[in-house]
Amino acid sequence: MAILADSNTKLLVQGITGREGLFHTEQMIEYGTQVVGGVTPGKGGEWVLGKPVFDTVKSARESTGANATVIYVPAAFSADAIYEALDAEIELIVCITEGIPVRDMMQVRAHLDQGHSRLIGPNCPGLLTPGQAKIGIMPGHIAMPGSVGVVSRSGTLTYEVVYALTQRGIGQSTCVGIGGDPINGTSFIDALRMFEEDPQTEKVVLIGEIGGTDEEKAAHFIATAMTKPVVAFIAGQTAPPGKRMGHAGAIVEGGSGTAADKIAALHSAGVKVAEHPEQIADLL
Amino acid sequence: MAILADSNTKLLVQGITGREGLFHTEQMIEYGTQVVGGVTPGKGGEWVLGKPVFDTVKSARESTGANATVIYVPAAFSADAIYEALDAEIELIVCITEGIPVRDMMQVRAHLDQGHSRLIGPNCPGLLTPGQAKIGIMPGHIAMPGSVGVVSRSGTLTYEVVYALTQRGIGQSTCVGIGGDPINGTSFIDALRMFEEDPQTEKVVLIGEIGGTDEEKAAHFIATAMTKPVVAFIAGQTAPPGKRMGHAGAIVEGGSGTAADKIAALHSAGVKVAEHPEQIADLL
Amino acid sequence: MNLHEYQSKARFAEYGIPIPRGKVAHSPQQAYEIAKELSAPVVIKAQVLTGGRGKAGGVKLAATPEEAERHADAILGMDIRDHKVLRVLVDTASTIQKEIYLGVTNDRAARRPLIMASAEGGMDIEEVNRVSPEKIIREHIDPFLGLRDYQIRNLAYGIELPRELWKSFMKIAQALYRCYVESDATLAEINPLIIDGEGQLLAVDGKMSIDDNALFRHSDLAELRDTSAEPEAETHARAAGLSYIKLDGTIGCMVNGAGLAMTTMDMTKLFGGAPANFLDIGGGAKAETVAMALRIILSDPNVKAVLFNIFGGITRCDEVARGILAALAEVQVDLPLVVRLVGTNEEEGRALLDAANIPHMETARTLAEAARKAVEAAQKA
Amino acid sequence: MNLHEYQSKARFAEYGIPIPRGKVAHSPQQAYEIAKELSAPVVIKAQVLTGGRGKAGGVKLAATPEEAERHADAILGMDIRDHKVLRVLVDTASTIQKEIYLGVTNDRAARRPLIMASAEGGMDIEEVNRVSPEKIIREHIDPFLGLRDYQIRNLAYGIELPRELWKSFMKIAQALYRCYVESDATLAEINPLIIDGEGQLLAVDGKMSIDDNALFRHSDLAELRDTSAEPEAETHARAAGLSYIKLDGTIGCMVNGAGLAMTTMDMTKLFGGAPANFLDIGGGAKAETVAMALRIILSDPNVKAVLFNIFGGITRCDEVARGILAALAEVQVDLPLVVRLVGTNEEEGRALLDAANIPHMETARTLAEAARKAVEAAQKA
Repeated sequence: MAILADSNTKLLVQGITGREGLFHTEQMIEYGTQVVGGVTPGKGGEWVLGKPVFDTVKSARESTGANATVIYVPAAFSADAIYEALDAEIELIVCITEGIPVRDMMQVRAHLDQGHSRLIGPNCPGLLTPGQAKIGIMPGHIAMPGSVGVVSRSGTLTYEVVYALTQRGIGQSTCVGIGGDPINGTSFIDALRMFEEDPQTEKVVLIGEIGGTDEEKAAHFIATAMTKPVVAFIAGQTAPPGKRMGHAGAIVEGGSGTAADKIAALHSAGVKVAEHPEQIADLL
Repeated sequence: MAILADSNTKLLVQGITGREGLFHTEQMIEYGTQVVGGVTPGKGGEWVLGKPVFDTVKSARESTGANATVIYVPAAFSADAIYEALDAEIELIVCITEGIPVRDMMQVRAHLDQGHSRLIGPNCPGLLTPGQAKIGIMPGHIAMPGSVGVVSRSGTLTYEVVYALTQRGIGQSTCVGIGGDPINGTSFIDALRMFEEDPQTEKVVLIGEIGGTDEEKAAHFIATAMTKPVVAFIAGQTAPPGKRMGHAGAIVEGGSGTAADKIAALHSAGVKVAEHPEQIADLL
Repeated sequence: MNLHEYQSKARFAEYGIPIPRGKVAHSPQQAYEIAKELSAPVVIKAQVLTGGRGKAGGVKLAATPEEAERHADAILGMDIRDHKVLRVLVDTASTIQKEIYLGVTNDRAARRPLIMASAEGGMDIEEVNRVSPEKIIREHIDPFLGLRDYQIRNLAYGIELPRELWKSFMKIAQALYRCYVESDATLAEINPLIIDGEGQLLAVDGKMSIDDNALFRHSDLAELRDTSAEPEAETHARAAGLSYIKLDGTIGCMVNGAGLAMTTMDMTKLFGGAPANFLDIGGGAKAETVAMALRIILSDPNVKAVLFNIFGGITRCDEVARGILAALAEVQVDLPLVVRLVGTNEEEGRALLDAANIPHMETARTLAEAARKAVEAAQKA
Repeated sequence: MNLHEYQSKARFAEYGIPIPRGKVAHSPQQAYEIAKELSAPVVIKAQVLTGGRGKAGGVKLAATPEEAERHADAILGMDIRDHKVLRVLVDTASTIQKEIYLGVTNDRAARRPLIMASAEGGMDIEEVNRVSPEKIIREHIDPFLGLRDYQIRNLAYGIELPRELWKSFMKIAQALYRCYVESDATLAEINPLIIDGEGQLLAVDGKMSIDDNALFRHSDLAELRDTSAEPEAETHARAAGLSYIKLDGTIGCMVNGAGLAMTTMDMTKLFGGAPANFLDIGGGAKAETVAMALRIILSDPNVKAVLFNIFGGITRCDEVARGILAALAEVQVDLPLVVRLVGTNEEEGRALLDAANIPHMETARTLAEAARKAVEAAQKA
């Protein structure tokens, strides 16, 4: 089962002929992901890595029956790429791109809320259902199939945690990076709800960081709507206020979004919070 | 019962201190409508016709508990007035104003579809539940309580029909003018659905006119989803193509929107279509 | 409100859409001068607010200024579907490799703008839609998101536009949409958008319609209205705030309310006559408004009888009757009049009219009766 | 990116928001000249990208040009919360009847812009929010509808703004919102917006923050960045495409990925040390990038040890190790180094590093081990 993607997912790659797109498409195919084609305006009709390239998402969907897409296009064009995927009614849209203006994302999100597609990201590593599908840029070989769901705002920190789980023989159902931007498509709650409903997932690891209140909302959700145990880790306890810590969304502003607040909220929701990532496996 | 409004409806008047607003507020109060206040920015704190005036719909709603509003403000400010009512979560918004640009209405309608309020109009006479509430500009004394629902894109043509029914002793549940603009808040189908569900209504009169395809859609709805008999009349059989017949929405364009098409669609849905308004009572 | 080709194209050009070099001429001499200035083969195009000018001989190619002058002389003054040609556009002639259609319009049923493109340019798009609708590529535009680049790519892909033109097609489509939005247009179309001899896109013909309800925020556009293109009476009516449309029949109609006015017209037809006009005098029936409306109706020489159909609602019928009588005292009417008053106090209103003993005036109770009487009166006259 | 008061107000003025007459001075002499030119009492205001300048003595009233010069002399060169004052704004002094707050910001939780007004202007809005949140009137803005006039009336009503000022308040609020949108700002605030001696609204102080991710479409704004206001190393890091933030501790951190970088900082604290910086070197670990990052870390004299924490994912750890070794061949490092490589081929990577025998370099397996070693090394140094 897992969530969001599995071996039946038919994936398009928007920006397949770009440097990043091409590199990661190769990695995704190698992992066994069912990549059915790519989209690069102006390059329709070409083939790369044995996959057909289309000019538009609409024509790509019509030809391939794709039900998911991953976006590797420059920030200036990402909102348009998301709208195009939404308009073509692609069910799962994963946007890897970092650096999309927050104004664009406010509009994307407002528009998204009117439709039926799910957006993961932007500014995220994508997702990985071990042994079945890898959508995005996560290193595939660090994960193994199992029953722990992982959801995170981070990239390498997620890999670190997943790798540590795998090293300890703890497999994962799906690992989802929801992205480090202040406004994104999928929240912790959205992912937790999916894990809660997924029969394969037995426990969940939540990796948060400073900025915003998504972790606090997740804590409330866990306390009120989840039956499966959750272990959390929050990064950025030593981050100074008012500074963006790499991620556009990782900032303590106006006293809000501190790691301490998030940890307290999770604690009071009965969530075990690890002091450092290496503790996570112990707490599971 | 009736639909949309009754003696419990608490009505605000947006633009209450304007010439039109003031005149019709007096008429509505005289009819017995429960007018609870008005809104004119900059005149909050004043009283007119014994009703308090507020600066904003929000403050008016908080003070009066209004659940309906009628808008008599100039076309240039009408979209804003509708948004203000929507934002204040007024359930029923009746916009009388004629001449709102269609671009404004495309946006209003797209926004409206995300919320839970109902808009009647614009460019409409409003609605009348005989003996209970009159919202808008319909002459109240031409109607009488009864079981025939009337829905129309027109103003005086509706009055003519309602008056003729009353003269024949046929009372009305509610008379609704949905307005003569190409894009409005409530369609024939919306009104038909409400009449179908309203226990007081036994039969329905639908008064259409050239332009658009709302009557054709209504015909389909009647054929597939209505149990109550509907009698229709369509105005504009002699209207030349490409000319707007008074109403912004009354125009045959590109061969679409002719009276003949509408009558044919209604006929094939089993609807009796009157040759002239005076026949309607006979066909009921 | 419709704009002429030359007005539409000038506006398109302001948004960066490439159009042929050209100017408007009001006389054959001007056409000669312009052709000379352009120093290239030109096309002389009648500027009329109607279709079918090509078939009517209103578009002609000229190789020399002299030929331009001759053609302009032939076209100016022509009558094309009841529209007199008062101006011609003298445009540099273009070599046409391919004709494309590109237009933005309001899709009423979808309640949003619609952009359409077709490889079958140069033809009437409604005709293309009738014959081969699959040849029109359509994209609905979210009024909040606006036209997105990917939608234009969908069009370019759908009409199989050569790749090397996608970039300029995107610019043109975005410009056209901005022009449409910022003009509160209900239609903005380029037909044809050609691929010219140099392989470039060029808007050789254009058309815009503006939302009359939005003219209050576009004084520049309101000034472009060509009143010479419409019946004089319609111009007068608009100035007086009346909604009037001239028709071909003999029965002048004066009605309050658009729906009732259409119904009144229909009724004259139902009883064997034909309406001379649509006229909505609006709420109530003030003497001043009735008088103005009467003058407008009577300015049509075809009118043989006048039918009043007034619903007295909030304004009572007796007051309406007084208004009509006051107007008749101001305007001399020699034609038969049929007046039907309905609504509140209709008996009192009718009694007032009957008592006034206006020559040639009859009153009626029902619309059917009124229509029958008006038709009869017109036939007798 | 934050703008100075004078930059924000200049931008506000472009949108039609009334601001006091004034100019920026870089020297006491300039302040004298400006005050003379304004020929009115002036206020001398330190231009620093931090709050609290009033309490620090960075804002002073001057009745004469001589006084302006003296105050400017005192303020220029001041150190306000670690920010050196390099410029002062010399503004015409205003009589203040009332101070209002008006600001637009991104509400992250609501995912849309938020406009706020308060009758308690002149104070830090976060302080007002803490003490009496009911004194802030809030309106969320639909990103597609934009700020609607009725919302501004809700604000004016809520802060009990005198009626006669509603119209100019509407203009100012609309201008502020447009400025916010068109600048891709994350904050645009006027605090205070005063009612002056003549009863007019005037924006006497202003602040803007711009979305760094949107600077690619605002070259004019990008040029306004005041690099003199930030640590030099941050400027260099930005130019190199690295994300670097200087902190107060002694352990330099070099990490790939923002979340992992924060975690690494946190770990040094957990083991009794303190991070000298946040530094995300991004994907992989190319020699060139590592070298640049090392130079930036070493430019901080507080750094006593450097901790590398690199996750080898798609880039394998052995490749990463080679990158680090190549960088260390380029940059001379005398401080103790602790390197932790984790992920694919971590054993091979660590073996390569161990074999290289770099002086002062230790490797570690776990993050806990790495952090402990770095803290110990820094304490010994």
